[in-house]
Amino acid sequence: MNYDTQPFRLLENKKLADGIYSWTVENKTLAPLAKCGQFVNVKVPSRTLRRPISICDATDSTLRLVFQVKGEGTRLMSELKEGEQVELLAPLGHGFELEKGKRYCFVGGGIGVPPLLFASKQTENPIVITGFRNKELVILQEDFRESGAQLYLTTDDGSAGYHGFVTDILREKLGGIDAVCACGPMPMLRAVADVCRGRVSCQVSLEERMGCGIGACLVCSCKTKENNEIHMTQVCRRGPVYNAEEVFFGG
Amino acid sequence: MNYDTQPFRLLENKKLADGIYSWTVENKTLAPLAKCGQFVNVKVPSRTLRRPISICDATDSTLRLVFQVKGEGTRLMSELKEGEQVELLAPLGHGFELEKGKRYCFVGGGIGVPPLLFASKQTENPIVITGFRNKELVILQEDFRESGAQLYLTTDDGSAGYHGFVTDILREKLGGIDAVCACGPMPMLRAVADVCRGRVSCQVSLEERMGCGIGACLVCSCKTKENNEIHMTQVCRRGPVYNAEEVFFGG
Amino acid sequence: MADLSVNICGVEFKNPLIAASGTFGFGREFSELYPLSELGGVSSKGITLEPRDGNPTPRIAECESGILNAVGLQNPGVDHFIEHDLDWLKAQDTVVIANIAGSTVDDYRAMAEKLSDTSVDMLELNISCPNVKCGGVQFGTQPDSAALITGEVRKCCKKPLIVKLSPNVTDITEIARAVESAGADAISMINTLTGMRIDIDTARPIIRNNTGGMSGAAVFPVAVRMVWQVANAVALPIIGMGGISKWQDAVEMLMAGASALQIGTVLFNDPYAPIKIRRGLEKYLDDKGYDSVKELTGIVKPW
Amino acid sequence: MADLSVNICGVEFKNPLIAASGTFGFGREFSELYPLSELGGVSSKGITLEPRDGNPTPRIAECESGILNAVGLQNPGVDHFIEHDLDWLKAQDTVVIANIAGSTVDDYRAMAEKLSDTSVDMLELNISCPNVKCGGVQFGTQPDSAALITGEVRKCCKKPLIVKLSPNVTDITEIARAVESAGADAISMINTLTGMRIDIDTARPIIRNNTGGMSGAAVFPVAVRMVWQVANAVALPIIGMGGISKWQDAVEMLMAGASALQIGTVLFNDPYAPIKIRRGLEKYLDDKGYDSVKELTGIVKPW
Ligand SMILES: Cc1cc2nc3c(=O)[nH]c(=O)nc-3n(C[C@H](O)[C@H](O)[C@H](O)COP(=O)(O)OP(=O)(O)OC[C@H]3O[C@@H](n4cnc5c(N)ncnc54)[C@H](O)[C@@H]3O)c2cc1C
Ligand SMILES: Cc1cc2nc3c(=O)[nH]c(=O)nc-3n(C[C@H](O)[C@H](O)[C@H](O)COP(=O)(O)OP(=O)(O)OC[C@H]3O[C@@H](n4cnc5c(N)ncnc54)[C@H](O)[C@@H]3O)c2cc1C
Ligand SMILES: Cc1cc2nc3c(=O)[nH]c(=O)nc-3n(C[C@H](O)[C@H](O)[C@H](O)COP(=O)(O)O)c2cc1C
Ligand SMILES: Cc1cc2nc3c(=O)[nH]c(=O)nc-3n(C[C@H](O)[C@H](O)[C@H](O)COP(=O)(O)O)c2cc1C
Ligand code: FES
Ligand code: FES
Repeated sequence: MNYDTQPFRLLENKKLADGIYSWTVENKTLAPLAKCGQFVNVKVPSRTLRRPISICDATDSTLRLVFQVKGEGTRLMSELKEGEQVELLAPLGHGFELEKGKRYCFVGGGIGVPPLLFASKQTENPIVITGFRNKELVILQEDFRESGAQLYLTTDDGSAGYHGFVTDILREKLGGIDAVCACGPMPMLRAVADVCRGRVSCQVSLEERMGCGIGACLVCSCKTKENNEIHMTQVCRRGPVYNAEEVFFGG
Repeated sequence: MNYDTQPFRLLENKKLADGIYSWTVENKTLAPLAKCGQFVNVKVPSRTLRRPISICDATDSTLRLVFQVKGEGTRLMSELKEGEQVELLAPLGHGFELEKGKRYCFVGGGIGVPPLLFASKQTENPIVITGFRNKELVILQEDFRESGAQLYLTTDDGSAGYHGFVTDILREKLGGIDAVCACGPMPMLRAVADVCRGRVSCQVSLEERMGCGIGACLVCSCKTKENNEIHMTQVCRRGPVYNAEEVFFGG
Repeated sequence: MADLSVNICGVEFKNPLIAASGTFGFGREFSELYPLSELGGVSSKGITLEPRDGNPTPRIAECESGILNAVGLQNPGVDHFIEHDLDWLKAQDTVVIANIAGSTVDDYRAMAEKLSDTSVDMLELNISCPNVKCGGVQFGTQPDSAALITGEVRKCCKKPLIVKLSPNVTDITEIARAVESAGADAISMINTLTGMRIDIDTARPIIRNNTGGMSGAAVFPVAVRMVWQVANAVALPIIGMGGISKWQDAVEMLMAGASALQIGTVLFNDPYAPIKIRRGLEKYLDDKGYDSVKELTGIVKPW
Repeated sequence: MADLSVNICGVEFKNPLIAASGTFGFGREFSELYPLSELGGVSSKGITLEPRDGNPTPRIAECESGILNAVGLQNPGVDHFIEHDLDWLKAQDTVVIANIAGSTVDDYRAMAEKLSDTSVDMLELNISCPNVKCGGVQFGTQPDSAALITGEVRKCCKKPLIVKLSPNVTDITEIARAVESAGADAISMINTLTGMRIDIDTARPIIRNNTGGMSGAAVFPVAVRMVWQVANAVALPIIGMGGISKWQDAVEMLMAGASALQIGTVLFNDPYAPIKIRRGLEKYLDDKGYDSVKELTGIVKPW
């Protein structure tokens, strides 16, 4: 078994910032299967579709999920009570591929930051660059610091950390690293991929609206190129993490 | 204001028998308006239609509702937690008309028994005849006894009280009473009306599937006769209580 | 504060929220909850030439996110409406739309004539009620008959004429174009989508009429699609409806091409829904910097 | 224990639960959750003659109790299906239905010929996919063209032929009768109901294709109504679908006239739904004392 849907116990539902919540959920069968960069599909009462949320961190029996309230589904999720059961289809997709001995830089923007925690913990001496719109939305700084990462914080408006973009910092660090893993909004991913192109390898985690979450329904397809061939691949299965060179960033 | 929709606080949600629950809900504005034989329309999460439930008892600030789990809506109601808010459109309809100085007999079958509690309490020295399918479904005996009513219990299978129908008892009591109020399944109401016809006046409380609950949408219409004229009247507004002589019992 | 008023064929509505025909009676019951002047308008329960008892009960069933109904046009007849309800309704300071239905062209014409000499603000031709076996449904599902009835009523009707379309058709733009050419002043849509529910304990249809008209949130995406199609096919103003349950739905329906909205089934869940929707819409307009709700109509940018 | 097996045009299904076309791919992903032999059958993702990339994303939107989709028939083409998927799927001990779609009669014929010489159990003619602008939709919404395509495919098809109907029509019995006379062996219904959702922050349709096909619990009453109408209009077996989400829905759809069922959208909510539905159905039959699920088909007693 690679994935399954099972009830998880909601051990903790904590507000991290305005509209941003952190769940710790427990299931001894599925949690141990989680790899960094993968996601789960959360069944939400009264909604037809599950909500895909990245795995922010994992132990042998728990997963941590950090999510932002956007619409009805995430709002309902934010209101669930500790002790309740939530049904997760997990773990899903193909995450970050991390090689031993390489020095990684993890670049996250906004609600794309959470999955980098689990990933950066798998590497040695990582650099982590986190960017947010403003100081109210800054999350997970303590967690990254505790993990021993060399941590950078940027905000678009300068209300916390460095006033500017994650790519400003990334450019400075490029000399000292072997590879980049990025997660965040599409324009940020494109900018990160541009900075990395031809210099260091870069993996990016994509988002797409989903149906089944396991590769069967083809609603989450994205055009990717591999060995100069163009394919339609499923973000939920072949992704969400792709080599940046495979991705058409559009625009 | 005669009725309105407002949040009520669910003070108590108690299981009375298998699949039968008793709610006590609090709202200081609407509870005092309740008259016996009226009902409320309960908003249920995720259901489009509200569920009509008779008022079983009332104080200046609380209503008591006793309901049986039939489908999804009443199941969800049974699962609500004490302390939660429930939205009730209340009080609705036209209840029992009770005259001072008359001796009443209240006849209830199954889940038709609850509204008779509030009604019988408004009268002096009432007789209450309650019928159930079997002893597992018997409810509210203690409440009627405490209210001082002269109480009779029948079951269809004889597993509790008198083995037989409520009308068996009613026939015996007919000499000593002035009027009957009945609530229960249609065949029981018809039998009660037959027993009363030409001897004592009889009011019956009807059920019909409802939309608005206030008389506007005409989905709950029932054919009734008044002064030899046939009308379509709304069970939710002109009813649920009718003079038995107005009702076409059908079949 | 954004201007919520809309104007449909010369009739001024103080806001675009209209109570949907058949869900609001003639307004008296809801007026016990709030003044009807809170609403832009009221569309009356469907009126026929003669009084009607409607269908046997049960007339309603629930489904996921919606309901089925088959009231079958129970109503006291047009004369009774004019004598007993119209004056009261007109005094409530809201636009009064008389929703009329019939089985023959003559029925419709007779009602249009009677109502033309009253204070009613607009007529809404229900050519789409799926519950009346004789007549009603045929008019609305074929372009020819939809045009015929519209044209005939147009001739004798002195009020702005709204034609209400049925969604139970292959191509709704065809019907919309037909009623436009025949002289309709506005279109309202959608009426209910025919559906059925069966009680699995008795193997009997839950609704006594066997089938019923589906409404409520479940039909909303179909309504939005059809309003968008019709807005692109005709120049008439559209009164959009079908499952509008929250202010976001109202915005969506306006963007699709509606100039005003009717609110029906959600009233059963929350009688105050139209007022909540109006407030949410107003806040949305203010937050986004719109001066008038009219600016939303048809602004969806297709891909 | 009641017999759950059903037989549709000579093909034996161990139970009436079939995975719906387009929601289950070619079965590989779901087979990682449970053996496909738990199901009566699998209807493949819609296959075209040539490989197709499908529509741009987003291809899905949510609505109350349902979804809209516009995948646009992304698939690897019929040859690839035959070479890479069919043998594996056949080995899973479940009935394999190839769902085919095209823009021309020739496309359909070519595919039917190719598939006739394979181990596929049945063909399902998708003449109702609303997302392909050229062709697909026209065949399914007019009796003439529905009959034409059915007849042409019938001539060159050696497998039992299911024709899948679109609900986006005025009179579905007309189409059903047309495909029956043209030689269809069975009918499956309903495909999706065309709908639209708009993102009110951007005034853009949520789905890149602007409109999409609506499915899920919201469409269930429409599906039941149409299955009931068609069951009364033709003698062909019907594979019913459209919003079946729980065992009660399965019973209802069978009572309306279906002989087997397809289960689609609910898989996204719960991939195990077909198995849960099968168990619930079995228990219902046992509790009610039925010997076989076949006894439920069409037993609804209209008023
Ligand atoms: C692989 C993956 C990982 C993700 N990880 C996270 C995470 O760790 N934390 C987090 O806060 N968010 C994450 N997202 C985004 C998250 O899934 C959406 O914000 C969420 O689904 C919105 O649901 P809603 O009910 O609040 O919004 P609604 O707008 O009500 O949702 C309607 C429908 O659209 C879908 N949808 C809306 N926005 C998105 C989106 N951006 N991506 C995919 N589907 C969307 C919903 O899933 C639902 O099906 C991730 C998305 C993907 C694809
Ligand atoms: C005036 C009145 C007073 C009532 N008082 C009580 C009471 O005190 N206690 C009690 O247990 N029950 C009472 N009922 C019956 C109660 O309303 C139904 O049992 C309940 O609505 C069923 O809802 P459900 O979600 O469980 O069933 P579902 O079958 O899921 O309901 C589907 C729809 O059908 C309606 N419906 C189903 N059965 C009935 C019915 N018998 N009467 C009216 N609507 C129905 C539901 O309200 C809902 O709209 C009363 C009904 C009426 C009309
Ligand atoms: C109980 C009920 C009765 C209705 N009666 C009428 C009617 O008499 N005339 C009419 O044109 N539409 C009638 N309708 C349709 C509504 O006016 C409206 O078109 C439909 O319900 C869709 O809107 P909604 O989803 O907001 O309810 C009725 C709807 C319901 C639910
Ligand atoms: C994502 C998705 C893709 C679909 N693709 C196809 C298809 O390729 N061919 C087809 O005939 N039907 C297709 N359908 C329609 C389903 O097979 C089914 O008819 C419809 O979804 C109604 O059933 P449901 O409500 O159980 O999903 C698709 C449906 C969905 C949700
Ligand atoms: S969500 Fe179904 S294939 Fe990706
Ligand atoms: S429920 Fe609307 S009139 Fe009675």
